[in-house]
Amino acid sequence: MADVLMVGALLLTAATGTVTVLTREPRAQLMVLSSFGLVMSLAFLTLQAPDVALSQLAVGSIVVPLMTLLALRVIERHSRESPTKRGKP
Amino acid sequence: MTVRQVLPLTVAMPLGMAAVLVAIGHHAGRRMSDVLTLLAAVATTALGCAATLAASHQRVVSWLAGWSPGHDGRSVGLLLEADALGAGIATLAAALTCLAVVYGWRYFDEIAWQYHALLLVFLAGMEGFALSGDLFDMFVFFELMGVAGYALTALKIEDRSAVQGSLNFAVVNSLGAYFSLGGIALLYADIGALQLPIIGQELRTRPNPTSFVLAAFVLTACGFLVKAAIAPFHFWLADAHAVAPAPVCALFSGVMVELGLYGVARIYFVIFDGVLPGAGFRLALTVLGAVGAVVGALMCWQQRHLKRLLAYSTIAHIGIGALTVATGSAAAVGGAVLYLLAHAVVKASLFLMVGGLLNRYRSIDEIALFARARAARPLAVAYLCGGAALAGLPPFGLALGKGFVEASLDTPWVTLLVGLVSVVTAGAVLRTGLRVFLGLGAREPAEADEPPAKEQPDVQRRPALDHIGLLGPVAVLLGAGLLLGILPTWSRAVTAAGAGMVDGIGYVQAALGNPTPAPSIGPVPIWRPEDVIVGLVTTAAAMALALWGARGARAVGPRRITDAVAWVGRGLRAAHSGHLGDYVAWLLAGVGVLGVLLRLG
Amino acid sequence: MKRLRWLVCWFGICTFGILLIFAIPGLPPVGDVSHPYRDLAVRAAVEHATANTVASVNFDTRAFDTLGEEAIFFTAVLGAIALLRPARHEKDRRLPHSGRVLASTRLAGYVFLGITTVVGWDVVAHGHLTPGGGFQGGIVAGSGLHLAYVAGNYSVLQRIRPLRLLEIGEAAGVVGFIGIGLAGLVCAGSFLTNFVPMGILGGFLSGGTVALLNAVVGLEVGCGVVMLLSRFLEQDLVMT
Amino acid sequence: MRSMAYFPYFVAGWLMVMGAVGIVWSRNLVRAIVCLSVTQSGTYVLLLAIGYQRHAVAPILGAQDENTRPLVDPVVQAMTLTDIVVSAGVTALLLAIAVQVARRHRTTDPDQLSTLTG
Repeated sequence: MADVLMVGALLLTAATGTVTVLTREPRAQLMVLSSFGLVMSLAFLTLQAPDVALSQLAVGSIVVPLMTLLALRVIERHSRESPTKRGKP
Repeated sequence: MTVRQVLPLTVAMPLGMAAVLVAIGHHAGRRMSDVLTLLAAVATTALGCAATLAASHQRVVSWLAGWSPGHDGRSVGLLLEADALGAGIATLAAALTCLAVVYGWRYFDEIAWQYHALLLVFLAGMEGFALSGDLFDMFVFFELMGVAGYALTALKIEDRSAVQGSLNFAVVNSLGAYFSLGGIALLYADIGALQLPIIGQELRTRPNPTSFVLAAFVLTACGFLVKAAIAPFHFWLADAHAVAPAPVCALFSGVMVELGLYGVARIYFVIFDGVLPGAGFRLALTVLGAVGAVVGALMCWQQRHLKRLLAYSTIAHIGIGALTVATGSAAAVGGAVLYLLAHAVVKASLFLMVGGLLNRYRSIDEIALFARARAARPLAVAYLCGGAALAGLPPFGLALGKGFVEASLDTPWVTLLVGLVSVVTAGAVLRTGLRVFLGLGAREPAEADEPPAKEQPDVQRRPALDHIGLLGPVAVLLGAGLLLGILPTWSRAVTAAGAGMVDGIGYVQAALGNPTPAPSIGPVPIWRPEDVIVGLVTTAAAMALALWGARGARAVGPRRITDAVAWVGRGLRAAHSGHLGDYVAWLLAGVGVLGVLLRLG
Repeated sequence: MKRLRWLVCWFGICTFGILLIFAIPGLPPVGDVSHPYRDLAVRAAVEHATANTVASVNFDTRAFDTLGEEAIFFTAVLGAIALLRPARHEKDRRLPHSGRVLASTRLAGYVFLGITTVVGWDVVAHGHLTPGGGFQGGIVAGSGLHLAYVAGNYSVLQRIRPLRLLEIGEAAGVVGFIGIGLAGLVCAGSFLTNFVPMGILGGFLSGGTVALLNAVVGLEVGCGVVMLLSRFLEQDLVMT
Repeated sequence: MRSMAYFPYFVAGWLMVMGAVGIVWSRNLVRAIVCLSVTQSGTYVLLLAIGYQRHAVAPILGAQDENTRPLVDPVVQAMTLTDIVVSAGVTALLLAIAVQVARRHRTTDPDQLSTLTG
């Protein structure tokens, strides 16, 4: 039973990880990344690693996506601001 | 307190000072942060010297937190182990940091304490990596060195190329580090230990499927090979070295790259020597090293961005180092260490000089700087000396190391390759020296398709070129390069330290409490007449090449050959595209090539 | 150039795959019973009365690793803050912020703020006993502080978040770690030795320096996360 | 379940390779950074899979009964924790650099960043 759970969680991890890589739209990718973090912390629970699961939950599905979101907003604003200036100093 | 006990302080001291700087930096002011940083770096150097002295008699083993191994040879703790080479590199890192602090006395005025704290953390990372006797610890300090390095590279945020170069550096290095961690995990799964000596001990006593050992080595070495800029893992290096502030470049080229090769050699000799098919290792590192040497030399010649030029020359020289380490012969490795150490100090001094030019004239472009530094006589002498030292001019240490390597390998093609790399890279350096300092050759109109190389200066002021903060460190570094060739005690000690690296079993035994005295010194480097002649010839050739280049490099020889050479040059430049995707693709391919070569051997 | 990139990449993928496929059967199967380092680590944890064996590895037997790890986090925060400074030619203009938030949202935000802070520090305090520790607790407490942004507005956040103090706190975390290590060197002859009386396994005051190191790491990480997030948040709010 | 004994390793390898390929693929630096963290996730899975033991419990000792059931390997868990901290730090720093790239270049598409050719 425990093994089935573990294999299932790992399959889900592999799947969400792949989707994370394949998603092209940055915002959408962010959502997938967050759920990837969540799925992974579940997988870590099935691997009997509550310590790691807790940090993965905190880092992988909250702090890193949040930072990425904030960075993305700044980056989008700068990229949008003057598209004509592209390639010039 | 014994040396064994204070060894961890080489890491803890700079780190602690970095934290103190962050805490008080806002209030302490510029001068205070300079002084505190220098103090920490000097203290670390002193500790490093003590450790090197102790380690040249017997390896210093420091099991941390009181968990030394039990009678079964297993331990739950981790260790720092200093052999002469490890401690020596740690000392070199600290000493170069001292010089970098002196040189950069007025750097980054507005964020001085942050710059200094990053510098100290970078030092702590290098110390930890050089002295660590634990694989996972090596990964941690590799990353620490990396994180500080990325931040230092991008610190000139106004510079467009700095941020891009730093990003390439960071992504490629981190990816390599994660692959290394994968390899470490494979070894852990097999052995159930992380300490280098214990893994080395266990792996030798049990049968292992070759494919497993091979994958473990390829993955573990991957990150270190990236750091060492061995082709095709080398692409990031020129980008990062070209854009980082000059004192940081001196540290990168002077120690960090060498540490990468040191890491590869360390894990090979302690863990994989005798486990991995030796012929495969030799083949792989020889081929990759030779390719790196040739690519680096060709790219070096084509540059007009002075720092990029120096960076490619570093790639070429480290390639030579790699193919020497590949032989696994104690004498050759000793010679390579002497060669790389002498190269490190000379290259660091060249970076400092180029940084001075950039700050003074606001340009890093060979052609834009044409004849502008004519008045800076002492710097001109130092620059040309540095170039000649790269070419192998006796009595600089580089020539001695080179000659010793050639003597102990005695393979004609290696001699030829080493000569070629020296001539081309030194020729390029000398060419820029002739143009910038002497105004020799034609004031070449910049080709239409190539804009001049641009870079933001490191400081806002325009410091003079005869400033003691510039000339002092340069003189110290060049002097060290000279003394390595002149003082037999120095060259002998360096070669012996390098030769001790090969003794993996001794490393293992010392950690497990059966110390053996340092291996007896085999052949020692001496100036043979043929070395002197070869050195003079390569220097003359480099000078001739430089003059030819300074006059506009008019094509000589049959049309077909010059066209082919030009085509190769263009192709190589196109491959070094600055594109992150390309670099990562090459990294993946490099892992594959390494695996294939190891298999073929 | 793009074609070459894909060619190189495919070559890399294929060879990497082959490498792994041949190497993985050489590993012990997942779920195997032989874990020599585990046996040593658990014995060491029992010896030093640390109920959470992961904390024992992190803060006792392999504490030096953790020093490096904290240094990495410290450096990353330091580097990110240095890099996200406004460039010389950029002006620091603040976007006007609409300060109107629904009262219920604000209440919920404050309640959660309180809860996450308490939970975070509780996780730190019991790191040597239960899952969690300085790092996890620090992250929770630190990122929880940013609920104030949801609850009130940016100025509220600025008031409860004295950045200068946080900077000192973060540095104090690192200095504290090294200080405890030095104390071990002085008292017991080796850097980072666990020299404090161990207590009884499972008791709150057990594990010796493990709990202390947990606390300093929690301080460092908590302060670091707040500074990091606030720097990113500032980028978003400040026009340049 | 015997045939599943190597499955987690393959998941780890898959994630590592996919992340790297994703970086090659990226037309946006933020995406490349996210892909890098996927590669790193592969190392977490690898480490934890190595330390796993069937029918063993999480490595927390009870007050008395520490020897009744085996524990899974705490060492790999400690390593993974370190790895996660590294990941948080490196990602933060990379994002900061990417923000500056966007500021200086007005784009984060690697195909359009062209200050470092040759």
